[in-house]
This record gives sequence, structure tokens and C-alpha cells, in this order.
Amino acid sequence: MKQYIFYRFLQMIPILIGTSFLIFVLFALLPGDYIDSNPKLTPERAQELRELYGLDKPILERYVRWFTDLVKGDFGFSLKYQEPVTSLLNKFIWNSFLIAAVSLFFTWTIALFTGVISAVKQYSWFDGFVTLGVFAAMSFPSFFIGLLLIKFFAVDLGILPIGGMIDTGSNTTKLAYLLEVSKHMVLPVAILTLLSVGSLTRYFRTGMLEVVRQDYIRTARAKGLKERSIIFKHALKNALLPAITLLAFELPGLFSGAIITEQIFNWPGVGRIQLEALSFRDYPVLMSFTMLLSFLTIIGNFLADITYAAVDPRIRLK
Amino acid sequence: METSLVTDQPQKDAVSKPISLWKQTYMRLRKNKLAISGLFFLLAMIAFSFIGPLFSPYVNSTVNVNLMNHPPSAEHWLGTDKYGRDVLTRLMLAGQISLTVGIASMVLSVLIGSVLGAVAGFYRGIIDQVLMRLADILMSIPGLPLLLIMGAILSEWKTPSEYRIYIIMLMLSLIGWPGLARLVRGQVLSLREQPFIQAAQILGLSDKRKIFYHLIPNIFPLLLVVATLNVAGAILSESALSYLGLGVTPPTPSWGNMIDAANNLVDFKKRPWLWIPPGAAIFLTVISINLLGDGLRDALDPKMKR
Amino acid sequence: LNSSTDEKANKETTSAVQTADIKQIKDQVIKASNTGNIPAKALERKDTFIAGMSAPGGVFLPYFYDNGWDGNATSPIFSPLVDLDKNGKPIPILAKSWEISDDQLVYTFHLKDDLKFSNGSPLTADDVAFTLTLLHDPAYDGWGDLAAATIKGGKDYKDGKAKTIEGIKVVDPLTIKITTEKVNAKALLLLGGIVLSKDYYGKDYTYAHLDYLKKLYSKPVGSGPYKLEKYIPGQEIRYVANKNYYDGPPKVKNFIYKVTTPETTSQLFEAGETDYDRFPAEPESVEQLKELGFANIKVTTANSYSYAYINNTKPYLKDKAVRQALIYGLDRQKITDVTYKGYGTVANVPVSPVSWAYTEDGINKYKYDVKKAKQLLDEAGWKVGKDGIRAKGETKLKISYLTSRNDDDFIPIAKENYKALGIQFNPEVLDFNTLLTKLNKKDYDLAAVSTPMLSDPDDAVADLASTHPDNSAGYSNPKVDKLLEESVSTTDINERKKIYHELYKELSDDPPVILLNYRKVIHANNARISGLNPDNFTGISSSLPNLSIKE
Amino acid sequence: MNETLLEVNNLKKFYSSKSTLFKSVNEQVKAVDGVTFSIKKGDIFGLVGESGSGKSTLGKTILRLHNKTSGDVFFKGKNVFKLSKKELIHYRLQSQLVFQDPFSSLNPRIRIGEAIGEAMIQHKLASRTNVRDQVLSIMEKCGLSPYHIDRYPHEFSGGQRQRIVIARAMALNPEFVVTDEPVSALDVSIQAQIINLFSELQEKENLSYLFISHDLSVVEHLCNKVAIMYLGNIVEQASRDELFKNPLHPYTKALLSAIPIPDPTIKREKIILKGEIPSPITPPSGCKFRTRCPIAQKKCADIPPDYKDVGSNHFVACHFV
Amino acid sequence: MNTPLLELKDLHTSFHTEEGTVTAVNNVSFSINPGETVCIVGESGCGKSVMALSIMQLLSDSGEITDGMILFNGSNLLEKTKKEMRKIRGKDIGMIFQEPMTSLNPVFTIGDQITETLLEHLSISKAEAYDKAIELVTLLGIPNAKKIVKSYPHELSGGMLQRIMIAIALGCNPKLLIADEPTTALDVTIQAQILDLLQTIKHDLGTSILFITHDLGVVAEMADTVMVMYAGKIVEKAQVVELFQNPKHPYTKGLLRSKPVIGKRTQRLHSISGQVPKLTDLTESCYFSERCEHCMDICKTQAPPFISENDHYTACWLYKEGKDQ
Ligand SMILES: Nc1ncnc2c1ncn2[C@@H]1O[C@H](COP(=O)(O)OP(=O)(O)OP(=O)(O)O)[C@@H](O)[C@H]1O
Ligand SMILES: Nc1ncnc2c1ncn2[C@@H]1O[C@H](COP(=O)(O)OP(=O)(O)OP(=O)(O)O)[C@@H](O)[C@H]1O
Ligand SMILES: [Mg+2]
Ligand SMILES: [Mg+2]
Repeated sequence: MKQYIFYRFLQMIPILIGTSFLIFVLFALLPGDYIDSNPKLTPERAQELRELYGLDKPILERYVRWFTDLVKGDFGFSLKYQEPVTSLLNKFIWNSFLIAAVSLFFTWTIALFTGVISAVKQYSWFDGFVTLGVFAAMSFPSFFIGLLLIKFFAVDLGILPIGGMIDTGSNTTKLAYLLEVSKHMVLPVAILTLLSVGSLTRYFRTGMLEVVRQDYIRTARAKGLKERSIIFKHALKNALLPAITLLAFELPGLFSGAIITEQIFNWPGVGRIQLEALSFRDYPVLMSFTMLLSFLTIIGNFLADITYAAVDPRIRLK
Repeated sequence: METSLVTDQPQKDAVSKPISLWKQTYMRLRKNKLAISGLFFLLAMIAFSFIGPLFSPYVNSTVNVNLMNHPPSAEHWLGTDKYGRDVLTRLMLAGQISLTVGIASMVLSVLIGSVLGAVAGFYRGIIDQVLMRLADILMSIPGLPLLLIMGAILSEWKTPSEYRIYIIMLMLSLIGWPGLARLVRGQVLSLREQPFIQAAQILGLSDKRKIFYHLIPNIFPLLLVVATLNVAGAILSESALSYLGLGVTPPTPSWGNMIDAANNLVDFKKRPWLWIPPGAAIFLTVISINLLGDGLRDALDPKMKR
Repeated sequence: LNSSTDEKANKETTSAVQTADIKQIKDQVIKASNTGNIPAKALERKDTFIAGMSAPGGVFLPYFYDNGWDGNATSPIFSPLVDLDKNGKPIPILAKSWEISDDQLVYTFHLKDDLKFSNGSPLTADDVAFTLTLLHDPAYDGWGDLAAATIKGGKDYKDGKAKTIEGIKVVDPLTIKITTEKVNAKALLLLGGIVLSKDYYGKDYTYAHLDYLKKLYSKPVGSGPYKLEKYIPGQEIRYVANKNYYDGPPKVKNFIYKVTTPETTSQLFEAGETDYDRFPAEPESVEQLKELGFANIKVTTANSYSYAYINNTKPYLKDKAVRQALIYGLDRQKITDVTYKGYGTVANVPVSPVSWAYTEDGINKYKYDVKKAKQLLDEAGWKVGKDGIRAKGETKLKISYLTSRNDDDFIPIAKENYKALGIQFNPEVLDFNTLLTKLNKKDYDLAAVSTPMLSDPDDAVADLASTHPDNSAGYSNPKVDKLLEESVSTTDINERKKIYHELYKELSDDPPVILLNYRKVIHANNARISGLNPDNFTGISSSLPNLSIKE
Repeated sequence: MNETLLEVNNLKKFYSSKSTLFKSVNEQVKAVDGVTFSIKKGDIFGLVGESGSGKSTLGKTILRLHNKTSGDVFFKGKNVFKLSKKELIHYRLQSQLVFQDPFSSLNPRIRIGEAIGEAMIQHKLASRTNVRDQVLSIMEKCGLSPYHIDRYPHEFSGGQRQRIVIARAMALNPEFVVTDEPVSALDVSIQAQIINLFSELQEKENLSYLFISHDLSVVEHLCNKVAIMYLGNIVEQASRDELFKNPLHPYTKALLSAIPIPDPTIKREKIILKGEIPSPITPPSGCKFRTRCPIAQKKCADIPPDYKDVGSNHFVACHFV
Repeated sequence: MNTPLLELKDLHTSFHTEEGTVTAVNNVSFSINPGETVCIVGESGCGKSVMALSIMQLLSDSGEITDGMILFNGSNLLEKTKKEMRKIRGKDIGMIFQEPMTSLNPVFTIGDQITETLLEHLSISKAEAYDKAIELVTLLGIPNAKKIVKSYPHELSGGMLQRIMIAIALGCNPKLLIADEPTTALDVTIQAQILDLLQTIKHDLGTSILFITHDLGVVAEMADTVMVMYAGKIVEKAQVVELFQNPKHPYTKGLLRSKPVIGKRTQRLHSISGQVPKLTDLTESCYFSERCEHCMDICKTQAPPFISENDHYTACWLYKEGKDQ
């Protein structure tokens, strides 16, 4: 096992380098560059700036430069935001992480319970209700559901803030600050949860449906175990195995920022940065951010593989 | 005296012709009311989209400022949009694109994902390594820039914009397999340790058969879930794609871009006829595919009570 | 659906020219009808004014920021020597007055007495000189391009051939004299821009090294009415009154720019979270604002216009007649009505009606006229083929249209209009940067654009000069070239007016672009705020020093 | 008639036990620990032994379902572990396995008619059109009713499943079958039917078996050679008559004495084995049986007994014979 | 001894399949006294396991008890609530399943699966439960119990799993043990050991055992009473010695003749010709009639009653007065 992990770990390095090159080329292939995004520039000025930013060099040279800087720990400097990429991302990424992590928690908890109950009570009214809900949520784009929630909770009822992360001009600290932020988090988290809980519920439901018909569930019943422990212990653990893989996939999602949700709720997350960096071709930001996500993806997959092997005893042997 | 007792050779005829899997599935499906209503709705949706326009007087109607945003009326059953076009007619026309895109992309991505995942999990070793590392790379390539590049390339190649959505959906399926493939692979990894796969091995069955007849049917429930989720996803993401010029180009309607057109609060509050119909259409489609899928799963599940 | 509606629908849609029953909305101010409705949340704020804006980038240094919203964010902190009034005429701010020599090459600015930066240090002519020098540094990578002002010796300095800029002379602490090499109508504003503190921003300056400034982006020091208190990325920018403001500190002690998104601006305003914001120009949002009762609403025409580039280098578009036909055959009124529902008018002149240069005298208005369009095309040799598409020899008349918005109202209308003409219209939605790249490469037929806010009429038309390096339309007309040259070669507005009039006539006859429309903008502010008078050139920043909050 | 069909040479199969993320134990389950025997064409080779002694593992390893740890297996003179892909398929056709656990070796989603017939189609032993008839006739031979053909595995009783698995293996007309406890789940009547089928096939088609079973009376009835396995080793091997008449190894003796006799009036004295049952991970030194052996002595702990021929092809591994 | 521990009255269990209703248990009545061992033998597929599952009420979705009563300690199990039933399962009635490989949860260790029952029904600590589990495993003759409790099901051989199943069932010292072919996968020495163990338990604790097996040798050793089932019905029931010495039903006779016995080898084993009737379309008759050497006309039209003669019950027209009808 250790050997496997080590081997798998080593593999990640060339994969990461390969990916970084691929992504670099990809961005280089994008039509237009940062300079193009400003139509006001005169061509001379544009040429001057291109030289200044090194955008006129061949891709390979630029990549090598970027890569050596990266190895030295220099993630570059945002053209658009005029500040080091690390400090830029640092400002926004944790806000995204906050709502993503909280909603991840809710998503999994809710999906787990509804999925399991739906499966156990297949075709009951609860199952039907959940199914309808899941697909209704899936049939409307997120901005729509967002607007709905804002209108209802923030405007009509006035119990939740309309957007943002803090009250305008607020100077709260510590606990009060925490409370304030949590209040602002409610709606975006609800949206994010709503968006992803559906599919996960379906996954759990199917997994459970398979498992509850197995012989060992009958054995568990024969032991006189409580239904709860039969379902949530014996069945769930088997049904969860495939989901472990899904959980590891969520890793990059924690940091990638939810573009639309953040936009609607004016949440100061990294989603907007990402979109702007892309439309202005702010390569340093794009590269660093994408590489961060790639890294997390690859790590996530790696974790998925090893947790899967660790959790499913059947796979370990050979 | 009747000797209807059954012994040695009971109804040899009844047994001699096999009930094909499909026929059996169909027979079981038929008994499942929910699945049948799903099928019915889906067919109705298809008929609505493909045959419906023949009955609409508004198929060729043009932008009409005097009819802007009219609420539902006797002439326009679902009202008109901001160009004064009949929403009902557009809903039908939109269905043609959305249904095709949704279903085609679902079929394609499920096919690719499950086959590659099953192959990786089944063979393990080097094939698995290569496929999974490829998956790693594909998964870490950011979607948005890739789409922009594709858009630029398609525009460079002067591909007619009507076809772009199909090309894009094809490309997306071609690169979008890693998620499903990993899921499938995980399942296959534990399935392949089951004695019945060893049995297939002993019988000298070909790998193709082992994968397609023994492994994949056992992950069918998972595939069905993914498939239904995919349809909804594809229908909605089509409209997201049109922001990048990769979806259908306006004025061609799709359900997704019809909802998106109502992206402000005023439409939201005051003109529900703009967004409820496409949303409901997507909902109905997805739910009916899901009902059908559930029914199919139950029909294919030998242990299901009938 | 019965057949009678069928007929009706057909009748409606086939009648060629539709006079829509959409009322043209005039510029207007609607006063709050019921100040008793002001939300408690707003009333609680006794000394704070909150305005909405889109997301700033956090670079609070004029000339260096890249995000346009940073411009709004810095304008309360920094003041220029000269600014534009609501009619687009230059007025002095930090400058007491200025003189322009008779040859219109030498500018002399006189500063107000006792000017101070917010940190207390005095603002003198040295600071002005420093600012202008800084912008000539070779390492400078911002948008502030002073090239048009052609300060004498500027280029030498940039190339490292001179230690100082010859044309900049500090006469005394309150007077600076700047010599330019070419007459340019826009030079006054370029030279009389925002003044940066030499003490603060020039402390570590060495030639060709500007990186040190990056540390100061987030800590601005200026001479505007407010100074920065705190910036919360993605959320809000907080300001407090600048005690050292030349006109005395503003009455409202705190000012906040709150980041809002189009989805929620109206809710925020309604809930009293913001005191001022801008709203989409359409009847519903005005209705809604009126219903609130506590909103002072101002409807004005924007200082910009939208249009579609025509690629004049394409062989089939070189022909003036084809271009004219494209305009005649396009129901621009319909597009405008659909988009703005009365809050927009068809544009016939490449300048906003709010500009001093605007006139429609003697301009061909290209009223929607299918017959005329067809006739022009016929005459130009484009004959309708069997498939209904016009062709000239082998080439068919197929026109691509690039836009970056998939809800562009141009598309559905142009598609049917052009189809009626026998032109195949192929819309393509692209990401904005890609669109610009294609524009630059002249790889398009038509492309949607809208101008930014225009401070000078020249901003809109300069790139039509055949010599202009950025001539995306590929337009070339010697007469236009000459007029453009003349229009900026004088600083006399009356003189320039005449030239522009001439120019607009020529551009109307030989259209380089399809002008689409002018639009209105809607500003609304909470009635508890008085003194707010947003204008087309500076937005709310010129009102900031004069605001007060009603009890 | 006497050509050697299968030759197993000092075969070893160890399962390397798990080492988890945090602890790396390198334990090996010595499931098959050096086994040598050969089967001649037409032989029914009985393999009896303690449960967990490695019988199934041995069977599966011979059929190349597992990789060996060491040793060799020759089938018709060819080394089974060195077969090319094509030869392997050929080997699969000639040698079959009847699984010990019928249920888990049947794909829950495949109807049994298909399960039995698919390999026939695959190997062109039947065409799609006549496969069903062939399947029906095999099913009938194995005591399955024709109407079972379109049912799913879970709809059968344990014994019925066992018959399905047997039918599936027999469908390919193999020359050699490893049957892993094929009749233990069957009622005696069906059991008799299957055993008769086995011996019929052996007689008519010269089919050879490796017959793994716990039921010594069945072994005695059917097999012509018997080997007794204990903890990964064969401890005794002889022809049937020799072994049942003259068991030499103490374990064999214990086994024979423990056979339940289907007569409630007879109460026999059984040799009840005492002592700790050893684990295949840490087998006892010397003779592996010594911990439970009634006649064990000090010598047994030190020296592993030779596997020696005591005449008339009777092999035994015990110091005291 | 008067009140039976378990009493089945006219039990009917059916499966609903596409082909029709399979009546797997057809009008079965019998009782088990405390401390009694009842062995059931019969054709495979005749409904033994289904009957056992019916008692536990653990039938799969498509199975249903359509009629009858299951009295346990005098109260009808079919009327119990789920919760009451749960308390009986595992504690009062233990069950050993036929398929050990699939009956154990692949993702829990053996130890977890054994202790679970103990923790559920007995008030003991986890550590105690583990000790008890190790004790049980050792009792069943599995070496290295400490290691075994930490391993996963797929790591053990079939025989070992079978013993683990037994350990689970015996954990709470149930009043009734239902053993569905518990020793089938075991070698005779272990089998002997386990049978011995069951006997001990029976004597010491008075446990009743419902023992399903095919091995007539085991029956002979274990049973007090033997029942023979055929096609869902009990066709013969008697004390063990009586049954072996004096089998009445032709099917029982056939079974006894089919068994190979050491030292009495024949060329061919006797086997009953023909096959079990299809359970979906049974008509009123003796279900064995088609295979019976003594088949008479009445056998094909009327089901024989289950009559007793000195506590030896048989359902066969041969032993009915009106056989000449
Ligand atoms: N996949 C595996 N991983 C680890 N150990 C295993 C595995 N399969 C079997 N074993 C171990 O190998 C040994 C031999 O197992 P095997 O199944 O061959 O026994 P057997 O003789 O067939 O027993 P039985 O008669 O009970 O079926 C046992 O100790 C068992 O625990
Ligand atoms: N889920 C099911 N659906 C349909 N029929 C079933 C189902 N389970 C069992 N049966 C049928 O019920 C009958 C009785 O099965 P059962 O498992 O009780 O047999 P058994 O007597 O235990 O046989 P064995 O000794 O072979 O285990 C069989 O004919 C079987 O085909
Ligand atoms: Mg075995
Ligand atoms: Mg059974």
C-alpha cells in the first residue's frame, strides 16, 4: 500500500507538469491577449506593452519563464488587478471556500439522509416528493432560484440580507462579525446546496437501492438489529463506497468559486476574478488559478484512489 | 382424467422460444404505471416539439413591437416575448433543439464514460493507469477557456452556427468522460473481484463479453442516474454555451435560452409566462426521463418485486 | 388556434413599416412623491451616503488602474486641474484658471491658493510636473496615453535621451507652463488631469522603475473631497471626508461605494441599503422606482451611442451603395424600441445628443425603407438568385455579424430584415476579447460595439481616419480624413462645431458604420440625500462635495 | 488410456495478506504450500481436507484463476502458466470449474439459460439458433426443469443453483473439470443423479475430474484416487480402495472415523481431534498436523515428514509409517 | 414439555413471479418442543429455506406469507409489530443462512459482525462483546481467533465463513436455532465438532433446533424428529429411528436408497427418476405422483391427507384406508 501511494505520488509530478504545459498552451491559443482587451490603446502603445509583459515571445519561452518563476515560488503579477497573484487570490479564494465548504457539508448531510430514506421507502410519498424537488431544482438555472430566494427571504420577508458578505459600513468584530457573515451566507449556501444536493441524492438513492436487496442485509435483519443501524450502518457503508470517489472530486470545487451564485448574491468570491481574468486574458492569474485547481483535481483523484482502496476491503488484496 | 400435471417435459413449446430481454423489459415496464406515464410524457414532449409547430400559425411570424411581452391570451396561449413572438410556438421549436441536445449528449457521454471506466477497471494495470492519468489531465483542464478556444476555432473554420452546438456537445462528451469513468471504474474494481467474473473467465468468455454483458449491466442503475442527471444538465448548459456563442445562435430558440432571456427581476416578477413554460418543459422532460429510467432500472433488476 | 387570429397575425407581421406605439421618453427629473416611505435602514444612517457601483479592482491610483470602476472609486479621492461640466465644457477644479497661447501650443495653468493633499502636504506646480513626467516614464504601463498631447521633449524623455521633459516648466509654485508640439483639441484635458503628490508618489522614483508604486495602490493620497478609509474587496469602499479639501470638507462625513450587481440593484435601493444607483433604462424599472415614492429619479441621455462596425475593406462592403442599403433596410427604430422601449432613440450622428457637437442638420436619417434598399442593391449589381439570396457573379451576399451578447436585439430583427432584402445574415456570438481580436484582424462583416463615455466628440470618430492605426472599420475617405485632422487642430469650440457638422454630413452620405441608437440612463437617489446631480461626464463625483443629508 | 492429463509440481500459492495505509504487515497466507500430484486421463481424483486447507485455492490456481507463487502445472504436457493467449482460451475450453459457492458465481442479472449458453456461443459450440435446445438438454441432464431457463439466479434454491453451475461447466464439453464441492448442497436424490452423471461422462467421454468434497462417502463412491489435504499440503494420497481400507495418516484416520452414518441406531466412536487448529499464516514447524495429532512426538515438531511412497502408489507424509 | 416452542399452522408462502404464483411453502404444520431437534430433509427447491425465512419473516420483496400462523412461545409471530419481531430475531431465534459468502457484509470485519448481535441484545460492553466473539470463534474450531475477528469475509474460506455464521447465530443463546445447511461446507472433522457443539448447547441450554440438511448421516446423528418435504409440503414426519427403519412415503424411501454408503458401493446410485413439478401450476393431486412407482389414479386427482399412525405421519394414499377408491 505504502509503495502504491508512493508510486502514485511520483506519478503526479509529471502529470502536473504535463498538465501545466497543456494549460499554458491552451491559454496561449485563446484568441486575443490582455492588450487586445483594451480597444483604446494605439498599436504602438500596444506593442510597447506587449514587450513590457513579454507577450511577444514564443510560447515555449514564455512557458519556461513562467515555470521557472513558479518553481522559485513566484506566481506572477496580475495584469488586470496590478497586484501579486497570490495576494489577489488570497483575498477572494477563502470567501469562496467558506460557502463552498459549508454547502458541501450540508449537501452531503442532506443528500445522505434524503437519498437513504428515498431508497428505503422507494416510491413512497417522501421519495416522490424528493424526486420532484430534485428535478425541479435541476430544471431552472441557478440565477433563477437565486432570484426567487432573494425576493422571498430578503425583500418580501426581509429576514435575510440581499447580498454581500457583511452589512454595508458595518464595523463588527469577533462574534458579532461571525454572526453577520453567517447571516449573509444563508442564501448563497442554500443555493449551492440546492444545486448539488439533487444529483448526490440520486446517487445515494441508487446505491442504497442496490444494497438493501443484498443477502447480508437479510443477515443483519436476522440478527435483530435496529432498522436504523441496518440501513445507516450495514447498507450505507456499502452504498457509500462509490460516493467516496465523488467526495474527492469535490476538492477542487471548494476553491473554484461559484461564478453565478457569487454574482447574484454579490459574494466576494473568486468566481468573478476567474471570469474577469479570462475575459481580459490576465494570464498570470489564469495560470496560477487554473494550476491550483488542476493540482487539487489531481490530488483529489489521488485521494479518491487511496481512500477507495482503504475503505473497500475487497480491493486491497491481490 | 386430466393429466395436466407437470413433470418431465412441461410445455416444451412455451420454453423453446426465449423471451428476449427487451421484450421482457418491455413487459415489465408496461406494468409500471409511473414508467409508462414517463414514457407518455416524453413522447408527448417530442410530439409537441416536432409536430406541434405544424399547427401553429406563428412559426414564421416576425418581430412585432406591438405585441411585446403580452400576457397569455386567446391568440397567444402562453403570451408573447419581448420581440412579440408567440411563446408557445417558440417553446415547441426550442424543444426540437433542447430534446435533441439533451438526449444525444446524454447517450454519448454515458456511452463513452461507462466504456472507458469499465475498461480501465477491468484491465487494471497499464491500461487503467494510462486512462486514469489521462482522466486526471482532462479533469484539470479548465472548461471555460477550452470552450472559448473551440468557439474561436469553429468561427475560424466558418462552421455554420446551426451545427456548432452539436459539434460542441460532441466535443464536450469526448472530453467530459473522466467523471463518470472514474465512478464506473470504482464500481467495476469491486465487481470484478466477484466470483461471477471469475466464472466468466473460466468459461473463456471474451473480454468484450465480460465487460458488456457481465460488468456494465451490473452498474446499470448508476448509469441510469447519471443519464437522467445528464439530460437536465445538457439542456441547461446549452444555454450557458450560447453566452459563449457555442450554443444555438439566436434567434433560434432553445429552452435554456428562453429561460435565460428572462434573467431580470422584472420579468421574473411580472412576466412569469416567459420563464415558467420553458422551465416546466425542462422539468417535465427530465422527470419523465427519470421515471422511465427508474422503471427501466426496476425492470432490469431481477430482484425487483413485480 | 383559430384562423381569425391567424389572419390577424399575418397582417400585423407583414405590414412593412410598423409605427410602434411606444412613447419617446424625454430627459426628465421625477421628484420623490412620498418621502415618508424612506426605509428605516436608510434613515438610520445619519452621516453616510451609499452609492452603488460595479466591482472595482482595488487599484486606487489614477492613470494606473485598469478596471474602469477603479476610476469611479478614485474620483472622490483625487481631483484634476480641469474637468468637464455637465455640458462637456472644461471647467477649472484645482486650477484657478488657464491660458492657451495664440498658436494654441503653450498651456499655462494657475493653481488655486493653499491647495493641500489629504495628508496635509501642499499641492504645487511641482506635483503637476511630476505627474506629467511620470506618465512619460518608459516603464509606465497604464492607459494614460499622453502621446496625443505631444509635450515637447516627451518622447526624448521616454527614449532616455533627456533627463527632463523640455516642454514642462514650473514657473512658480502656483504656475506651470507646458509647451506642446502640435495643436490638439484634447490636450487641455490630457494636461489638466489628476494631480499626484510628488512627495508621496515620487519619493522613491527612479527612471524606468515604477514597481515601487504598486505598494501604494491600496493607500491613495489625493486632493479630492474624500479620502479612503477602508477597502473591502468585492464588498465596498469606505471614504471619510477630507479635511484638507480646498473647498472645505464635504458635509456628509462618510461615503461608501457599495458593490452591487445588476440582479439586485433595485432590491438594495428599495431596502434602503443604497442611496444612489443607476438602473436599466426601461419603463418597468422607472415605474418601480416611482412606486417607491422616496426616489428622486433622473432620466438623461447617455453620453455614448451604439453602432455596428461595417468592414469597409470587404469587397462587397466597399461599395457605398451596399452600406447604404444595409442601413436603409434595417429597421433601427424597431431595434431601439425593443431594446429600450421608449428609453432610446435612433442614432443618426456619431456623437451623443448631449455633446456640444451634436446636430442633425442636413443629415440623411436613413428612414427604414425596404424599397430603397432593394433598389440600391439592384443598382449595385446584386441580383436576387434562385435561392432568394442576392449574388453578383459567383459571390453571394452573405454577411456575418459578430456580437458578444447572445441577447443582442440586433440579431432577430436584422435577420428578418436582411432576409427580406435577399441578404443572408449569419450572427455569431463571441467572447468580447475574441471579438476585438477579430475586429483588429478585420475578420468580420458587421460587429456590434458601443462607445465608452465620450468626453470629446473626437473620441468617437478618430478611428475613422484612414491613417488611424486602429481603423477597425477599414474606412477610407479623404474628405473625412481632412475634416478629422482639422477638427482637433483647434481648441476653439465654435470652430470645431462647424467642422463636425461638415464631417457628420459626409459620414452620413458615405456611412462607415451602422449607427444604431442613443439610450437613456436612469439615476435614482434616495430623497433624503440632496445636492446630488449626476451628470454625463463625471457621474456623481462632481456632486460629492455638495451633498447633504436631510434630517 | 493412461496418459497423464494434469501434472502439478510442487505448486505453491500464497496470498499476501493486507498491509493497510498505516501498518505494513507482510503476512502470507500459505493456502497451497507445495502440492504435487498428477491426474491421468479418465481419473476422478478426489481431494478431501479440512476446510481452509487450500482445496479451492488449489483448484483455482490449477485453472489459472490465480497466479501461482511457485511450482508448475502441466496440462497435456504444456505449462499452464506459460500459455499464450490463444492457448489459454483453448485451455479454458478443455478445463472447467464448478464453483463452490454457486450463488456468487452466477451473475445476478443474467438469466440462467443465457448463463449456460453464452460460452457455447462464444466458443462456437452452438449457434444462436440451436443454443437453446442444447441448453435445455444439458439442464435436463443436470436435473433442472426446462421452465427454469428464463429465471434469474436468485429465484432458485441453493441446490438448484448448484446444478446450474454444474450445467454451465458441462456445457463446454470439457476434458477436465475441477468440481469444488459440487454435490454438498444437493439432496441425496439429486446428488445421486449428478454423481451418476459424472461417472457416466467419465465413462463415455473419458472426462477427468479433480473432485473436491467433504463427503467421504461420495468420494468413495466416485473417485478412483483420493488425496487428503491438510493446511496447504497433501498428507496422504492413494487409490480409493487402498485409502479407505488402509488409511495411514492420523488425520485421514480421524476423517474416516468422523463420517456420519445414516443410521440413527449406530453410534460409533469418533476420533475427536483436540488441540489448537493452526493458522495458515503461521503454520506449525515440522509436521503441520502435530498440534492436533494424537500420536505426535517431539520429532514431529522439528522435522517435516517426507512425503513418501509406502508402496502401491500410496503416498503419505508422516513420521510414523 | 406440553407447550411447543414453535408451532406452524397451515403455513402458506408464495412468491409472485412473472410466470405466476409460486407456492413454495404449501400448508405446512408442525411443532418443535423446547430442547427438540427437528431435521428437515427434502428435494432441493422444495421450500425448506423459504419456510425458515418465513418463520423469521425475512422473505424477499416478492415473497409473501399468504395464510397460516406461526406461534412462538404461544404468540403468533405474524401479528407481531416490526419492533417486537426485531427483538425476537437474533435473540430468541437465531438463524444460520445457507449461503455464507453473500450473507456476510463485505465491508465489516468478522468481529464487528459477531459482536453486533451481542451488543444489540445483551447489555454488555464492547470489549466484553469482543471477548465473547473470540470465544465463540474459538469454540467453533477456527484457529487464531484474534486475527480472524479482524479480518474481512472475503479473506476466509467458505467453511470458515459458515462457522462465523454459526457463531453469530449462537451469540445470544437463542431458544430456537434455525440452521439452514450449516455444515454443508465443512469437512467431517469440523462437522463432527460442530454437531457435537450443537448437541452440547441443546443439552445444556435446552435450545431447540430446526435443522435443514441433505446429509442423512447428519440427520441420523442429530435429529429427534425428522420431516421430509416435497414440493412445499411435508410428506412424512416421524421420530428419527422410526423414519430410518420404517420409511413409508415412496419419496422418503427413494431418498434413503440414494445415499451412497461407504463400503457398499454400487455401479450406479439409485436416484428417483423425473423432476419436481413446476410450483406455479399445481393442481389438486399428490405432487409426487408423477415420479412415484406406486402411483394410483387417486394420486393424480386428490391430495393425500397427512395421517398419523403411532406418531408417524405420512401423506400418501398408500396408507389411507380409502386407497382403493
Ligand atoms: N482472497 C484471499 N485472500 C486471503 N486469503 C485467502 C483468500 N482466499 C482464501 N484465503 C485463505 O486461504 C486459505 C485456503 O482457502 P481455500 O478457500 O482454498 O480453502 P478450502 O480448502 O477451499 O476451504 P473450504 O473447504 O472451507 O472451502 C484459507 O485460510 C483462506 O482463509
Ligand atoms: N425470490 C424468489 N422468487 C421466486 N421463486 C423463488 C424465490 N426464492 C425461492 N423460490 C422458489 O421457491 C422454491 C423453494 O426454495 P427454497 O430456497 O426454500 O428451497 P430449499 O428447499 O431451501 O432448497 P435447497 O435445499 O436447494 O436449498 C424453489 O423452487 C425456488 O425456485
Ligand atoms: Mg473451498
Ligand atoms: Mg435452501
